[in-house]
Amino acid sequence: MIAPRTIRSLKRGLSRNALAKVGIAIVVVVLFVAIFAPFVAPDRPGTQNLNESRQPPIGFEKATTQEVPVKENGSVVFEDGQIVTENRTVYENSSWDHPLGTDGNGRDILSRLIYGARVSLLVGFFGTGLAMLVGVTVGLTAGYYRGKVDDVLMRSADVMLAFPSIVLAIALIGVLQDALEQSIPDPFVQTGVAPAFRSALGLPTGMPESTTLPGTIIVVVALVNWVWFARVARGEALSLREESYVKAARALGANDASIMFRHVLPNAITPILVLGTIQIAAIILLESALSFLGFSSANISWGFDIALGRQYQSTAWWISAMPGLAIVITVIGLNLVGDWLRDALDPGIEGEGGV
Amino acid sequence: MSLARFLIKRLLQGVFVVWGVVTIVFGLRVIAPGDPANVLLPPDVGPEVRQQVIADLGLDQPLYVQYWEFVSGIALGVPEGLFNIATGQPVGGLGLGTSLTTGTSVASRVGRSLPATLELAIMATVVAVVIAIPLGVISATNRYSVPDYGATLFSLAGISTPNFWLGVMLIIVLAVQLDLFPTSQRAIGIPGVVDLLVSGQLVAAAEGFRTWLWYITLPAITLGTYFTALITRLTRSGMLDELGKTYVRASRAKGLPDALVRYKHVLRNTLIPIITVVGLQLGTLIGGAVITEFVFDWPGLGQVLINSINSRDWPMVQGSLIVIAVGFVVVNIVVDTLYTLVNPRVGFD
Amino acid sequence: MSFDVETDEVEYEGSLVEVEDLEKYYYENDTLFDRVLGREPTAVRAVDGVSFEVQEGETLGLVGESGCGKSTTSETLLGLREATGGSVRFKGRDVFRMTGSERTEFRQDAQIVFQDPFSSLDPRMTVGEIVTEGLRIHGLAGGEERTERAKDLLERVGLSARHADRYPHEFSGGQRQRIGIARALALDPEFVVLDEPVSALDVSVQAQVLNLLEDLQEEFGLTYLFVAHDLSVVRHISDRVAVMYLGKVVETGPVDEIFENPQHPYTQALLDSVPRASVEEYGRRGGTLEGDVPSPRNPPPGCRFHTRCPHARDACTKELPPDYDTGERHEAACFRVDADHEYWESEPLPHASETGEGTSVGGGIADSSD
Amino acid sequence: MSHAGHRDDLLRVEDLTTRFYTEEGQVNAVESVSFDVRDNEILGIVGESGSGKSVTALSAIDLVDSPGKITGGEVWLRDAELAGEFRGDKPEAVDGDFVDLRQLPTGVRRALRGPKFSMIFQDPMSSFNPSLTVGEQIAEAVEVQRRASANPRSTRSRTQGYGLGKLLVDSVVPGRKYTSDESHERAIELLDQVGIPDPVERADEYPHQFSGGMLQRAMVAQALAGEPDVLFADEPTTALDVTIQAQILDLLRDIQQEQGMSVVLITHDLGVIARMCDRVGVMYAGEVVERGSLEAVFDDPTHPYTQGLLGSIPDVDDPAPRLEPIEGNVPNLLDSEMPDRCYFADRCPKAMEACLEHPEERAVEGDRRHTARCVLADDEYDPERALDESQFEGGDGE
Repeated sequence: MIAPRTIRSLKRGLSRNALAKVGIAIVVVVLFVAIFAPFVAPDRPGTQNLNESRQPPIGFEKATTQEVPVKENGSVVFEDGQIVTENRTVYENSSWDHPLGTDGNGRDILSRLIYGARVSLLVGFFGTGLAMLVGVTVGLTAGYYRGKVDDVLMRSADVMLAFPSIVLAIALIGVLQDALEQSIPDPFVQTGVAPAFRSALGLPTGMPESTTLPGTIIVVVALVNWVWFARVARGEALSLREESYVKAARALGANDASIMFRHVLPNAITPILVLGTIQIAAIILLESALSFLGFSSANISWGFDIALGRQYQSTAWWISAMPGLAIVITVIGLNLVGDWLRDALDPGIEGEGGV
Repeated sequence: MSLARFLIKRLLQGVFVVWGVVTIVFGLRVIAPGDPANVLLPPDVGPEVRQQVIADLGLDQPLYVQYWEFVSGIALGVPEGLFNIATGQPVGGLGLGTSLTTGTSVASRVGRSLPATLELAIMATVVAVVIAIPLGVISATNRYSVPDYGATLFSLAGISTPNFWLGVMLIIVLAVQLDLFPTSQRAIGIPGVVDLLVSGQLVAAAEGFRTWLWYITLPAITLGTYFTALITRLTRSGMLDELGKTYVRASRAKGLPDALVRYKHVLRNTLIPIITVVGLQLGTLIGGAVITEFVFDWPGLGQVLINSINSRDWPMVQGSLIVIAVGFVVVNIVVDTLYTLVNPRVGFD
Repeated sequence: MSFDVETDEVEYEGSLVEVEDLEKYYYENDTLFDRVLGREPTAVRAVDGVSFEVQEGETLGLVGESGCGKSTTSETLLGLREATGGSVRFKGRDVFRMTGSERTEFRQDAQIVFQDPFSSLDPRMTVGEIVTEGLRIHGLAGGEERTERAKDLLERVGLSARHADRYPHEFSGGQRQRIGIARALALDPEFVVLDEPVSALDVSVQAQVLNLLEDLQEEFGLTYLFVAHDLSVVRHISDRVAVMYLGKVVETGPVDEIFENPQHPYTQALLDSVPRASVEEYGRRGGTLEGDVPSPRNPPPGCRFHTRCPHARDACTKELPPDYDTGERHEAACFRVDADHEYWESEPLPHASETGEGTSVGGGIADSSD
Repeated sequence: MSHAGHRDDLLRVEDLTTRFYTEEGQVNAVESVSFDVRDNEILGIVGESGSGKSVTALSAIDLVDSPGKITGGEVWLRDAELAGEFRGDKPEAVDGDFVDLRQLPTGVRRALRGPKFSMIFQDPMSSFNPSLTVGEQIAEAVEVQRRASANPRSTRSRTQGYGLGKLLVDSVVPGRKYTSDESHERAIELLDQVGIPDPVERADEYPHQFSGGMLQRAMVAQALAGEPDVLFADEPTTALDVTIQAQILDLLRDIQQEQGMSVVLITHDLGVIARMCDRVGVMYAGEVVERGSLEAVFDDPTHPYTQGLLGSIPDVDDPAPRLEPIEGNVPNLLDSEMPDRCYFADRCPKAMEACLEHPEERAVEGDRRHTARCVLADDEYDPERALDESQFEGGDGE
């Protein structure tokens, strides 16, 4: 499907551009981690272990002195009505079973990040796919037929644009609640491959059987972002229909539908795919914002963990910090890949797409 | 075609979009699963109260009647409401109905919280434009230099960082650990810039200004970062495109000094298209404000929206949505007119 | 190597292609909101009543400067643009009212080659697919047979069969035009519109393509409508020529008549302006016409050329000159052809100097009259 | 290297070489090109697309941007004043009244653009800044010269006497701007001089309100701002219709004679060359393959490429039944693919073994003023020594 020339200009773009290599590396690692989560996660994301709560990440151990009540053979000592306390240094040590530390309930942060990647990428891909489907169809039709069709379709797109995506998303979720929840079974765990692998390595087994996919969020995100695809697809259709090879096809007797599929769509696909990568990044930001605000029904997600960590902002900063870093790195990777595609294929879309 | 005709045409398009917005907001209620009434009513309300409210709000009417009442209510309410604002009376009308939880009129509650959001948005835009444009220009004019790589990496990180996480981290580091800034809230009792502009005694509040600034710094940085990064990237790539054009070579053939070619000619032509993109991205800014207000407990319209969704106070949600969307439409009309004024190529036709 | 569906030769009278008073208007500020604002859409009259015929086996040159509507005419003629008025008959049948099988047959009989080599071929398709797209659309040949036909066609236009599975970006401008020509030949057409086929090519490559077009016309008995702005190319390839100005045909006739005995002042000015590639040309001043082509949004009243014509008189601004017949099927739309027209008594217009008969008024500095 | 040239040479370019370092590899756009421009004459440079004619002009006035770079050659300009100034510390750059601009500092070369050299381009619409009025842009060109003559030393500084600081002050303080009122008046005079009707109103209009022909006239007006000695015109009429082209060619002729300046006219149209030029250089694949007077090159073309060009043009006055095109395609100028032989050999009907070495520029039958980069300059074509297909390595040959 991809023309050899496109592959060659992609490779040449790659060889010249170090940032592109970094971008691809990040995306590949995040994808790998998301797919093979059950193999890679050190611990079960959901298990709580109260006496290991709020462990700092490796390298951040610190001793803090804390007011601790004095105890004699198990009971607290009182002195004229006050509990006797003394300063005792409390070591918050980190350990290699929780390299990134643990959260308020002692759950392993690294495992939660790994499983969180699944939700974000799934929402990113499905959301972008749906938005692309709707947007490209509307955009191509509006751009190809122009006139009144174009006016009506693009005005309705303008109406959608009037709502900032996060605002419309919140409203939609407020209405839809979690009517569209899906739980997707995890093939590795269910077929027993992952548990076997983990017990062989002495890692705790019992990984989650399935991932809940926030269906509502995917629909909402697509409903909000299709407009960007519509705008790019319309622009492409408007310019492509003036190309001579489209007129030649019409002169050969081809009808509109076959011209749209054989000539307009294949040549419009490059800018749409480039926008797609940028949109996946934007949608991940949007999904994490929604789960941060508590509107996502996914049980493990980066945004939600950041929100959870806020209550420990003075004592355990890493609970909020780590998931945020995961988002930033993933989104940087996707944006770098987007830039590389845009520079190499030069589809001419500027500043489109947004949260 | 004169400016007036362009404005009329643009206002007409604006009215159409606002009508579309109102329809979508009405539609939201209809597509809610189950009985539409329970969207409008808090879950724990008793059956007789439920009947009473349904009768009051006319929810038992056929859909198109409800829709007509809803739209005409707003259409008639708005002029009346604006009139109230002009004459300084409490904002009663605006036809947005009354809040289910607080019983006060939606319009007044929204009206009171709007300045806080506007203030944040304006500060963020100012921060963005003041930093981003010079940064974009510097990195475009001396490529493959340290400032170029610096600006590119900064802008890349900027658009890749979720602003809520940036807010949380700013609070942890600057407010909690280093105690340089307040962790949340807005300067209470000290009128914000917008209120001052409205009430007009800016000078008297010099002392208040320092505290106001102290409170607004972290939220403005949180909200402004994405926007700054975006405009830096746009300025940089826009400038690079423009520098490749023939008229730049012709200007140098005339012997024009570099400063003139670069800033009077190229920068001006670079900024013109950016105005439209900024207009479009204002939606992102307002969206960002909603989150920033949640993180910093900033008493703006965004917070009103989130609280009203959580407390299922639908009239308040409707009011906030409509005001945000209408605000966006108005801003876009201003941006479009500005674009057409600045860009001689595009007449007003 | 004919693939044409047509079996019996349908009899028709008149010439292969007859264009009768063809009009094509574009409407500006015509959106929903302009309607609401009650603003009348302004019409750009790109083609404003054009008539001509193309005999079978002949090459009709359609020449004129940019904005005169020659390309719009050629595309509207084939139904690629929707005509605003007038009719086009192909083999006696009205093209704009064709439906079903009639239309399919017309699509096979009439084809087009475009000007810009870089936008006339779909970059995503191999050359073989491009050339035989017509066969695929009309289902005239299966896969294997189609690749064979593709190789055939490429060889015939001077390229090699090996090129069938390459992509357009690997070819030079001249080679791409050959591919465009091969595509037009695939359905064995009788009539081919050539819309400035060589204008974008360098002189040496231009000569190769012109020779190819002449050979193909010979071999397949093709009829050409050759649209161009380069007069020397038009003279080389055409049998008859129609000269267009601002949406109208001002003069038609056999090629030698037009070039050696031009009747319309515009044709004279065109011929006078063309620089010849010979030493005698040195120092010759060619600027007979002043000013610019008026905008087709509000064309000048009467004869449209009167604003620039060196012989313009008052009468020219009154009404549109008819197509006077000046013998040997040579027509020109100018009152000067008619000796006893009241044009000769009317006052010359300010910019038209009476002194020089067709000498150059020149836009230069030395003797600008006003 | 002695500069035995014609006594009224104004500009002498020798072995000018410009290369573009692109991703695909090194492109030899201009390959040791030599030509000279005399006082008060129009020199024509003709060639097809990709022949390097535009890059030659840009290289002469030092306007080549990256990835292009001028890698060799000398540009001798007759300027007594400049020669005097540099005779002291750069003796090797001065020869009599001539100065080799390539050896001078960039600031000095840049300061010559305007008073000594100026250039007009093919597409007028994209050669003007769309968001400034035409009058303002011409006034800018005039202002540069006014400030340069007022303070010659500063124009050679890096900021040319007008850095970002001054620009900021001018744009902030109302009433202050770069272009003075005198330069605006001069701009209107220039517009009138190039035949633009009611110049006062037109000066306040924007480029998109001008027709192609009118805007090209405005570009000529802008080029005259510094009263240059040499005007480079890069395909000035290619984008125009033939009747408008005729007007502009007449204008160029009148301006050249009135100002007594020299014009280097670059075009692919041999008709335009014949009408305008006193002497001609024919370029192919980055090299000047033949140069001489108009009569010499048109009536006695020596290089087979020149003959091929003249043969493949349809003649509007008496159409030949069949054209004789030059077979094959123009070579791409990638250094890796350019064979070390005559670049035209694989398309040349008269290629001989001698053509396998890269030919030098030779005088045609001893006449120094008419040279060709071909063995046929002073040798007859001999079929026995003809080169056959097999001896060409590489190339598709189709």
